[in-house]
Amino acid sequence: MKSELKAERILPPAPRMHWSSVLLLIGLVALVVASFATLPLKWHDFFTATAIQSTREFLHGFMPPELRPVFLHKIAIATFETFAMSAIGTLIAAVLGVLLGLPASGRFGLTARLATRGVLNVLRSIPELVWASVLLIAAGLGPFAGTLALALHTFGVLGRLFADAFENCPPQAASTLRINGAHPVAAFFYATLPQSSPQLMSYTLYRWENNIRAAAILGVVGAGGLGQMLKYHLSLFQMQQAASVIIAMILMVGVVDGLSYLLRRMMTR
Amino acid sequence: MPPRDPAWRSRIVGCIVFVLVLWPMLVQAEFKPWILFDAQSLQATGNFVASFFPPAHSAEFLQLVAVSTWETVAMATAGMALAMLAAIPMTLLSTELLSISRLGSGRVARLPAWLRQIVRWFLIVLRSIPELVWALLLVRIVGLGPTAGVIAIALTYCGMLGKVYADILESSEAAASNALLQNGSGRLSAFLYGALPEASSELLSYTVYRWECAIRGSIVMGFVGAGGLGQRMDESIKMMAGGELSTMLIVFILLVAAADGVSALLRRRLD
Amino acid sequence: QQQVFRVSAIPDEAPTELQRKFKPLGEYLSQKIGMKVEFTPVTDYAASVEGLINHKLDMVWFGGFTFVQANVRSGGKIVPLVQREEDEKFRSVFITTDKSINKLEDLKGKNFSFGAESSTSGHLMPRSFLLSAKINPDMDMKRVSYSGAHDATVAAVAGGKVDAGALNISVWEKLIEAGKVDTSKVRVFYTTPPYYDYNWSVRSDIDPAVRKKLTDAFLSLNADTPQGKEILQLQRATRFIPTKPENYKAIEAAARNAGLLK
Amino acid sequence: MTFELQEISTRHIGAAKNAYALHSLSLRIAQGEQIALIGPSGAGKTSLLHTLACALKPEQGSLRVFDENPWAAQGSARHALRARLFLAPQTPPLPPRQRVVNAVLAGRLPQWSIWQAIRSLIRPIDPAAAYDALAHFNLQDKLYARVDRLSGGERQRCGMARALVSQAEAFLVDEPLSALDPTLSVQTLNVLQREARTRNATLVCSLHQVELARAHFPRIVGLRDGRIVFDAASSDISDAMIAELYRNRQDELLPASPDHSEIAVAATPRC
Amino acid sequence: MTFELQEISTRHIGAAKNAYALHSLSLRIAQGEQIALIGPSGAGKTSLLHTLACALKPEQGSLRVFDENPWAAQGSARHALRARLFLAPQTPPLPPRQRVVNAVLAGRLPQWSIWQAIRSLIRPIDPAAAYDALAHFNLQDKLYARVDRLSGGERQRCGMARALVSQAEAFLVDEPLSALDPTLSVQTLNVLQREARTRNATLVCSLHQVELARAHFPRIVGLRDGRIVFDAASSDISDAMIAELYRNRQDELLPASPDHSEIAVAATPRC
Ligand SMILES: Nc1ncnc2c1ncn2[C@@H]1O[C@H](COP(=O)(O)OP(=O)(O)OP(=O)(O)O)[C@@H](O)[C@H]1O
Ligand SMILES: Nc1ncnc2c1ncn2[C@@H]1O[C@H](COP(=O)(O)OP(=O)(O)OP(=O)(O)O)[C@@H](O)[C@H]1O
Ligand SMILES: [Mg+2]
Ligand SMILES: [Mg+2]
Repeated sequence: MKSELKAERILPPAPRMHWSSVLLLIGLVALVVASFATLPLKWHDFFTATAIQSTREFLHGFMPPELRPVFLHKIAIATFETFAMSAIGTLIAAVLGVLLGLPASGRFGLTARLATRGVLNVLRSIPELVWASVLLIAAGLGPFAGTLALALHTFGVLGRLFADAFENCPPQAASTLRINGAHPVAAFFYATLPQSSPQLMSYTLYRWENNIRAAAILGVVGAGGLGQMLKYHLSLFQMQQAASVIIAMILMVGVVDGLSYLLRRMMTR
Repeated sequence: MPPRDPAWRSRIVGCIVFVLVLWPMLVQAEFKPWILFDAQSLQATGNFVASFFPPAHSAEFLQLVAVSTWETVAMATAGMALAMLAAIPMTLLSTELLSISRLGSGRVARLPAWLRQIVRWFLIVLRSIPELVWALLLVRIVGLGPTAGVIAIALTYCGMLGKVYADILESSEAAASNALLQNGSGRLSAFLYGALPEASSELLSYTVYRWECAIRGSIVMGFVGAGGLGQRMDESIKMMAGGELSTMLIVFILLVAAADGVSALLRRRLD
Repeated sequence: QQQVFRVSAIPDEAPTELQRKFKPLGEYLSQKIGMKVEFTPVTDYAASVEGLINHKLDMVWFGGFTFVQANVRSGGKIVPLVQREEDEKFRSVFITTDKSINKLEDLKGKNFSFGAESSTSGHLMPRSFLLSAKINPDMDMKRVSYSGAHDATVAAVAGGKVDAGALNISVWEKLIEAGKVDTSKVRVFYTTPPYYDYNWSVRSDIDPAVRKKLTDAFLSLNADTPQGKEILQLQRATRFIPTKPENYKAIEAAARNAGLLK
Repeated sequence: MTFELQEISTRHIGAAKNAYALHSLSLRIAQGEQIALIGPSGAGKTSLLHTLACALKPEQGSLRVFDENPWAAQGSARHALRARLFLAPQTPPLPPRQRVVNAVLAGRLPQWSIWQAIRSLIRPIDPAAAYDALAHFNLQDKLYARVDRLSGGERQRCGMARALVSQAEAFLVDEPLSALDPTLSVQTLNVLQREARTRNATLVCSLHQVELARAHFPRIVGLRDGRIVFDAASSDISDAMIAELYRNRQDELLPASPDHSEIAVAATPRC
Repeated sequence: MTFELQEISTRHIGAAKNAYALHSLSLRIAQGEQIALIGPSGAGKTSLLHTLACALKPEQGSLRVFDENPWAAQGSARHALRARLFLAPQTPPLPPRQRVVNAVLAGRLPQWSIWQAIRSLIRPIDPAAAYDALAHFNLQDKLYARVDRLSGGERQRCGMARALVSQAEAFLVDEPLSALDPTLSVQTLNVLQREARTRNATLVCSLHQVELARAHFPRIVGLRDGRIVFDAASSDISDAMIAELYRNRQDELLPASPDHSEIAVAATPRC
């Protein structure tokens, strides 16, 4: 009986991949291959004894971290400054990002989507440093310029990530509301946002982490904090002081990471 | 009559705490938006921005930009490829969504929990060690040049990708992978047949975005003399050369738009 | 036997500019020592120091302070080869646009910008002279920033982002020559006493024959030949002279005194 | 006339070129009518309801809703039309983590301004209305529970409560009883029908429970393969018509294996 | 004994402290038995099935599955046990964008090595098996369709096909008929029961269709408020017992409003 069934069975043919998908994949692989091929990369240096020796020496230079109270006090102040700058910058960016992520995810039609995506692209194409040097003139020297620079660049980044998250979100819940006549924005708040909020939150907290590090580059604008301290001590080869700063940064990132873990757990459980 | 909303009080308290925490931070960051709008600084900004026009377009410079652009793209691509290679296994290790011991009790067993914690901290260290430190280490080992640049990207981006991939998986709909796990399939299979199709478009968007970040954020490449657009840009800022800056910004915008296009195209292919 | 001779320079100017300056010199050196000479610009001082110490670079254009750093960090294994005649009596200038600043003491409570953290003429020596004038930049000034390069310091002062700044006199003169600064607005209010600065350094374990050839090549440059003229002009040098580690003892002392060297 | 369909053919966006979900289908539904939609799985019940709700654009034929042609109208006019309809999908697509009160009050969104909508998220505007709607389905205790912590039937009832809260003039309900026990099924149908009657709203309800359909609805539309098989008063519908409607497709073809035909024979609707 | 429950109490992870979904529930199910699980919405049917599938850890009481105590065993042993069970959840947890063939073959994952799993994603390893399984439910044409382009009933049958493909020794099926028409319901039940019989597998099936349960299953367990109301041979079950099982909770309390009691009275199971 079983064999009879097998004999009569005519499997439908498996659908073929579209040629453009194949082309796209080949293109991506080619890009990776070309990248490795054109760069004069020297891998063998990594596997020599001197490499290990050198690494060990380098790491040894960081020991023991500087722990004098005076220095720790300085680090504490710098940490708070970095913390404040990055947090405020990220907060502004996240709020604006949700606002612009809405049209950028195509909720108000194609034109609005393209236009807002364009704006977001420009905002994030311009690195923090360039924003900082423009804002430096407008806002003067100080953490405010740095905060704004972070906010503007992060705005572009989060706007785009949020928009993609909205687009990737399962559409049924929102489309049901819209089919029933709800305004797209209302449907967004009642369906898309609760679905994608863990994702938005983790992107935001993750960008915050990023901004903690990015604040390092903004030492130029007098937005000091940990970044400027690190640059200073590394430039002077004061590795033990640098080690303390690095530890402070790692701990800060760790705290934000833990926060994001806890919040997501609260939201998804 | 409906009972009172049990969440209302905690919301009010949350708001108050939020404001209380935010206030000192605003003070520390010298948050005074109004200074942006005084006439003098507006004019100064206007002048600087005006110096962006016309963008530098001498043949020599354009050639330099073209070469740097390819260098940057190549380094970013190579670095990303390596970073992904390392990040994917770590993601699989660190996502709780794929945990088998969690099934039923909602609590992960001690050993895997520790392992997960170790991987998470490893990723944290990877991504929070500043570029400059990687640069100094890599210069010692491989010397100046693109090798150091590629490795520096691979290392930091491994930390970032590993974390964000795990986050994406963790916050996607868990029903599909849960059902597979509950029926006794392995974690990798549950990932491939449940979590991946659920989160693939989000993972893809993020990967392309990171690639684009690798192109843009090439400070570390400057530190290790690897060249590329980022280093050129750094130089132009220091020189306040608005024209050169604007040319490179245009290149960035085009690259970013291209990356966006590729991302959209790939996601459409998934559908 | 290695075939490539790797050279770099501290990034106290824009790396492209450095690369442009180095091009004829590189060709000249390559010709003299019979090896391919390769120049890699970096954007960080420390990277060039680490590169030379760890055999990843063979010769670097150091400032006085970076030389001292490299020498200390390598345990005395770095030797200065030659320097420009000008580097024997190098100076820094303090510039401002603020009418009320006329001497170092006026800088108290102001915003001030150094160049890069590891720069001799942009940070170490200005700091050292400030300290001798009883001004501790970290305590007495409102805010200290590090612009990263001499050109950037001028831009910051001219743009009014900081009240005053300190930089390398030679860059200052170059900018004036090129008309890139408005001298009616930005003025020098203090020029430091002279000190030893830049040099070309190599590792002491380098092949002595190569070292000899390099020294000779630099010393035999003169403005009479067209090639020599071009190179010297680009390097803003009248001629190169030999130098020795002892010349930098004063800088080392200043660095230790300012707490920049342990 | 609430709905007037003439020779409507509908195709899903992702479907193959000639895979119509509805084939030249004509139907007229007057205001206040109550209609049950029955038919085998894949017959096109959901597609028809979506077409009625202006959620799926017919490829051919003319559709009139409340005496207007929604697809000829401006987008905003069409959207205003949608606010007068209420579609309750087959599996209630409620976002996880949303609270029941918000999920229910979402039925009011077409009437609310955006500000009211946002305000209600912070503090529900009319929890009493949600409470009353839920009470009709014995679900009032779950007012502030999270949607993903409901059982399957509770979730479905939550979707129905949303319908009650809305101010629609036509309910399009897709298998409202699929996850409910017999008692609740009857109760739910009663509530829906009574609500429709009080408002003089039209009710179109797709059902798999033929007996319930015949007992509760005056008019029944049988759908199969995208075509209307019968459209008659429920008193005129014979058991043979029902049997024919649900006849297994296998019977039409040569039985693929002895097994299947055996099943098909056993497969007379018993419920 | 396939399952042996003694005084099991189960609580959901997110639920309140004393909100048990199952209250000291005892049950013994022998290998090869076929049991229907009935009860009103929210009774705990899903919770019981999840407990049996080792997907929910009981807080109290002892659970034995295949004569082992899964929660005393090592995690890996427990997982091996899960591979011998098959749980088909109430809403089929199929990731969108997945193709039906992969969704069905995912039932084989516990048996496959990871390489086979990857290979099968690229090119299905045993499409014939998926085809046969789908053919049992008249769904063979949809072999290569995407899951999110199926109708509700088709999706449910896709989930059942996965059960057939799996090599489980016990099927735990949660409302397999909720989205199916009467004919398909009978056919699906037949297929499941025959498959279980051929394999000598245990079948536990939660149902809302009381008549179907009584006609097809030799033993019926009635659940209400997390407690077993009756557990008897279906021949011993009277209509009164059924009526009592589904009796509306409103009846027990004072009617909240005249409306409600009226509904409750009308609400006798008719199906
Ligand atoms: N999004 C879609 N894309 C492509 N085809 C679809 C889509 N949704 C449904 N179909 C197909 O259209 C036909 C009708 O589907 P529909 O959902 O209307 O059936 P139904 O009568 O609601 O069935 P059920 O009782 O199973 O819910 C089916 O053959 C189905 O495969
Ligand atoms: N994830 C969860 N968290 C908290 N409580 C839950 C969760 N899932 C179900 N419950 C609660 O547990 C009880 C039993 O739910 P269960 O899903 O077992 O019911 P059921 O018998 O399957 O009902 P239905 O027929 O509606 O599917 C219900 O009161 C429900 O609200
Ligand atoms: Mg349907
Ligand atoms: Mg259930």
